[in-house]
Amino acid sequence: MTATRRRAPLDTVQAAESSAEQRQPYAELGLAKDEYARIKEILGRRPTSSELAMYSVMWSEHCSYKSSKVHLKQFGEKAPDQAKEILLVGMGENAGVVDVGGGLAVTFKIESHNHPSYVEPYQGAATGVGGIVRDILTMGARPIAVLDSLRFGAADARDTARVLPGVVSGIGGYGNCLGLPNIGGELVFDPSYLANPLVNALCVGVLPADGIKLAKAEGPGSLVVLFGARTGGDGIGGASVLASASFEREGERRRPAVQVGDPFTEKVLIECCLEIFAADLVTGIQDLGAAGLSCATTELAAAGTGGMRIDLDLAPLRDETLAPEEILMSESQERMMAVVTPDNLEAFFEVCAKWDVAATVLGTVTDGDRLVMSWHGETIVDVPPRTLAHEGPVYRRPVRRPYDQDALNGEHGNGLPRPKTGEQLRATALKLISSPNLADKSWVTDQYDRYVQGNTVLAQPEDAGMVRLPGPDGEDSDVGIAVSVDGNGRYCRLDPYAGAQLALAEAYRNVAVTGARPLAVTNCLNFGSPEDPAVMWQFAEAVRGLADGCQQLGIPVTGGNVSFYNQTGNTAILPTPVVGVLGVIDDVTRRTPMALRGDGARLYLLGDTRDEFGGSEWAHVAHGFLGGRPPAVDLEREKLLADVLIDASRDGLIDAAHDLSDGGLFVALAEACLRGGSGIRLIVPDGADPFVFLFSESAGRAIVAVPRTEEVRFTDLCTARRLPAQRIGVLDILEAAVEVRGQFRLPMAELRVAWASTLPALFG
Amino acid sequence: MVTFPGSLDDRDALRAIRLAGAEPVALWHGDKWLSDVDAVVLPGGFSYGDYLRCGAIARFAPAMESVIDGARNGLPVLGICNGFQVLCEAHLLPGALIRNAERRFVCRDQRLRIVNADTAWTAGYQPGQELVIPIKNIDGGFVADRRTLDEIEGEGRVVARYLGANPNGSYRDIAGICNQAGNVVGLMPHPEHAIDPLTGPSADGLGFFGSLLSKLVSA
Amino acid sequence: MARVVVDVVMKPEILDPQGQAILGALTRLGIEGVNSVRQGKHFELDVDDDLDDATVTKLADTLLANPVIEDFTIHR
Amino acid sequence: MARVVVDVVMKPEILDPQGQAILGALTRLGIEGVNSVRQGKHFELDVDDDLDDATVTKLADTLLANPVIEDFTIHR
Ligand SMILES: Nc1ncnc2c1ncn2[C@@H]1O[C@H](COP(=O)(O)OP(=O)(O)O)[C@@H](O)[C@H]1O
Ligand SMILES: [Mg+2]
Repeated sequence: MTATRRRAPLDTVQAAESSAEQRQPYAELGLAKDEYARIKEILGRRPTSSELAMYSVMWSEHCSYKSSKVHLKQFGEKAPDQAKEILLVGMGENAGVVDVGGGLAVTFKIESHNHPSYVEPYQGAATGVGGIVRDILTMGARPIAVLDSLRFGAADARDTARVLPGVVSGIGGYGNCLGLPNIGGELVFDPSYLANPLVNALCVGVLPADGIKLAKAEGPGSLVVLFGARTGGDGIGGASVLASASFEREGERRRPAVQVGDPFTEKVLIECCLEIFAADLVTGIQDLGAAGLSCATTELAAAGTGGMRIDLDLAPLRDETLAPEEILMSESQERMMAVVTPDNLEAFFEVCAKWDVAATVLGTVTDGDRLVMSWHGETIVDVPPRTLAHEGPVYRRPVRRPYDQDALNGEHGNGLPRPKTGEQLRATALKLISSPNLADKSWVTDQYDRYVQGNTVLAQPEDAGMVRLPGPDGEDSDVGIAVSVDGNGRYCRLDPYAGAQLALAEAYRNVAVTGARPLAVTNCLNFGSPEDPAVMWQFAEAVRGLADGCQQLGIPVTGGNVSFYNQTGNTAILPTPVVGVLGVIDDVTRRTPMALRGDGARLYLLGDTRDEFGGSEWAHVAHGFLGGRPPAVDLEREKLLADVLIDASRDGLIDAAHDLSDGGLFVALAEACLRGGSGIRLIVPDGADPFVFLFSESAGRAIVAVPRTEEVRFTDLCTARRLPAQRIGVLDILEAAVEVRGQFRLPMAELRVAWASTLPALFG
Repeated sequence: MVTFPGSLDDRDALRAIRLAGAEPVALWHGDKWLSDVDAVVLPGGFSYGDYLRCGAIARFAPAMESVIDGARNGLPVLGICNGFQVLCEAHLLPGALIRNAERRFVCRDQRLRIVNADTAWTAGYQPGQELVIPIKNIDGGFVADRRTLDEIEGEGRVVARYLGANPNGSYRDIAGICNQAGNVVGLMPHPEHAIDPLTGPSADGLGFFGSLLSKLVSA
Repeated sequence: MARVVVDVVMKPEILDPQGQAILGALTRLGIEGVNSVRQGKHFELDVDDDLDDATVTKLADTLLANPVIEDFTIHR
Repeated sequence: MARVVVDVVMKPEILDPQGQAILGALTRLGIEGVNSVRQGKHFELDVDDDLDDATVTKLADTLLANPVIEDFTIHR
């Protein structure tokens, strides 16, 4: 930005050759000394300031994955065999593409916009949605749903009152205006996120299996077209400063211009692109996200023929004073770059005109392997694009188990006072159900349109969101997809390997509970500074856990995103891998909702309940305690549970199902009862400790409501599959209360007030 | 069914019209049309982003000239959400729609009561009938000066009212109104999202599209 | 080139949720001495010098403001 | 009682989608001679005469404008 004030003379390749020794601000741009040296070596001269700008953003942590690459490899290496069958496009593209049969494919991906959302909550979150939607669009898909995974500081902290409402209205403001149903997400409060809120947005798109578009510039002579919004000073240095260096250190010093989103422009851009795809008018396409034009041109060229010529001065500007370096770094939103053969150009421009979308030919694909850019006739960039896009620096950062890890795992907290009497259990139940992490989230979710597009079968607060897919003819089909995102920072702090698998298991379970078969995974890895060996250990363990888990569950990782430097001073956030699982259901009318309704239906608890409170919501709420070990992971059991849930839903053996997670059985029950309006009479099984029975967070469990008429068939199914199934109660419409036989009774009305009042009281 | 840039619920409205048994015709904001359509739906969404005022810009679309002419000559016109806003901006309906009292977007399953069951779009309902239909808007507060409000109510031009908590601060709980002739109806809630229990809270919304059909057929 | 400013405010009889909200926030912040707040829109137009007032008024009256609920003032 | 007016506009380097949309509409409406439009907020406050400028500024800076992306001017 400074350059707009003190306008430096144009730095050309020619000048660079003649002034080898000129000092350059590589450090300010976040480049290390040896990285700068390597750039010189690659170019055989010092970079021009434009080239330096490009290398600095493309080699930033955010775009190059230099600290995470060596770990992320595992997702490919450990990919299960199923990957080959279902993945049309794997990791490495803008988003992975999954074959869902019937000539249809689905693409989905999650991405973070954490730091920008802290600086300017509304715009930060809004442009986060805009960015991931363009990633999905770029694959050739129509975006059909979004989910948002949010983490903030303590619910009653002052800054949370600034950040949360802004983030939520930003996500709603942008997503609603695009006409994308929001079908799920997460809302978590923990002090560790106070100055580092996590805003992860997931988008799902659908496309014809043979209509996949890729980000590559092939065929010399083809034209490179920039279309959509004009380029302004938005988020200059955003990628390099906001995302590649600790926000505190850099951000205060030179806070980059905030990016402002224009959802209307994006909406017409989407319709425009889909029309262009349908008419098959592009050979390659790339969205402009982090690192804007630098990223789009180098990635397109690197993935294609290799050569490209760009007249940068042709780029339409919003701010005429921008220097080429700034144009290359600008993160102005709602822009796309397409590669179009000359004979398609006219048709391409016609579609753009119909949608009032500005389009400009910036250059051409060339032979050879150099990306050359000129500014009013003078050459300012001449680089091998692969060195920016693919051959960035790779670090194997030191990892070290945190010093306090053993101590942390040692304090199992078995000594924490537990509720004993019915009265105490009742108080605990109310305290949990009204705690910010477990309370009713509709203050947030009512700000999101979940109906638009008319295909939403399930949405918040269901375990997973489900949307119906269009048939080949464009009419409504019976096929649907289900998606869930989950993470648990506390579990991961106690054991990042197990924690990542627990997040995976929960998302997987949430999808299966609806009757959909889990197929594929996306993930967003939110961690502290990779330069801290303890954080890097958490990262390495989490990735290993996730990769192993996906292999065992047979669902490949299709893509994702890494967000480092989520820390204040030396204190990192809880390690927070957020996992998104996508599943498919052949007949959406067979979906299983969570609401307990059917009077007289039998309530069954599936899975095993152990005394597991490490990292639990109870320890957090009742004692502000974090220690011990997270619940045990048993992925074989998760598979078995999923199979039973899916078959039972297909065969119509169950009316409702809800997975057990934070807060355990009682919270799951309360949610399902409040959703359906039916009360329940609950029996604590003989020999079971009521407290453990009600509040333990053992994984691999779900509750299901079985109609009287199907009870035998259902129990036979569970016995045959060797899945523990325990009858724990009967639905009772007239009861209008959750009654735990012999312990306590909670009228629905009282429960609802406790559950629904928390967020409105906090945020108005 | 007219699509503006930024229209969102247009496909959904087409689906509803089809389900009700009519033949949907997609119209483009840029075209005046002479083709003989029997009725027009202005869908929900954020036409032109609605940054200025909802519907303020869409109102000037060429297609609107045809809608305005048609409406004056008795063509049944239903404006849903953003469509309602456009109809007010075009002065086919009185009053205006402003930012919700809570100043937040609200998406909810809303209870409604049909007040006027004589319009082209509500004839299929009983007066006083209760419906559950999704509402989703950020500028859904219906306002007008007292004189206008009294007039609308006096002439029985309130088509539907909110029941229970008023979701957006609309004066006198007004959810929908019509013009004097009853052929132009503006509605804040989204009947096109209550046409099938699979994807909506109910099928209560079908009546809006069905009403018209029976009227047209009998006519 | 001339700068024209158009300010648009809600008619007094229409209550203004945004203004109300700000007033509420003020009280919560303990800021005294503000008795009413109304929020309107502020437009800054760069126009050719020869653009006549009639056109500007038409523009304000038909596009920038909705006369049904809003009043506007033009500063040129 | 005194009337204080606060006008809030986007910082010049920041995108103003509202203004863009209006400009687009003008072109479609065939209104010539308007070269740029920026849309901001306009606040009218009725305050006690003894309310000091510092308070008004604080109020504008914290409540009425978002200093990260907006500038404001106070007319008293
Ligand atoms: N945690 C992860 N797991 C799997 N793939 C990842 C992960 N993080 C990034 N990737 C993949 O690396 C590629 C580049 O990531 P990203 O920069 O987020 O894509 P984009 O540039 O389109 O935003 C993408 O294909 C993304 O899916
Ligand atoms: Mg991308």
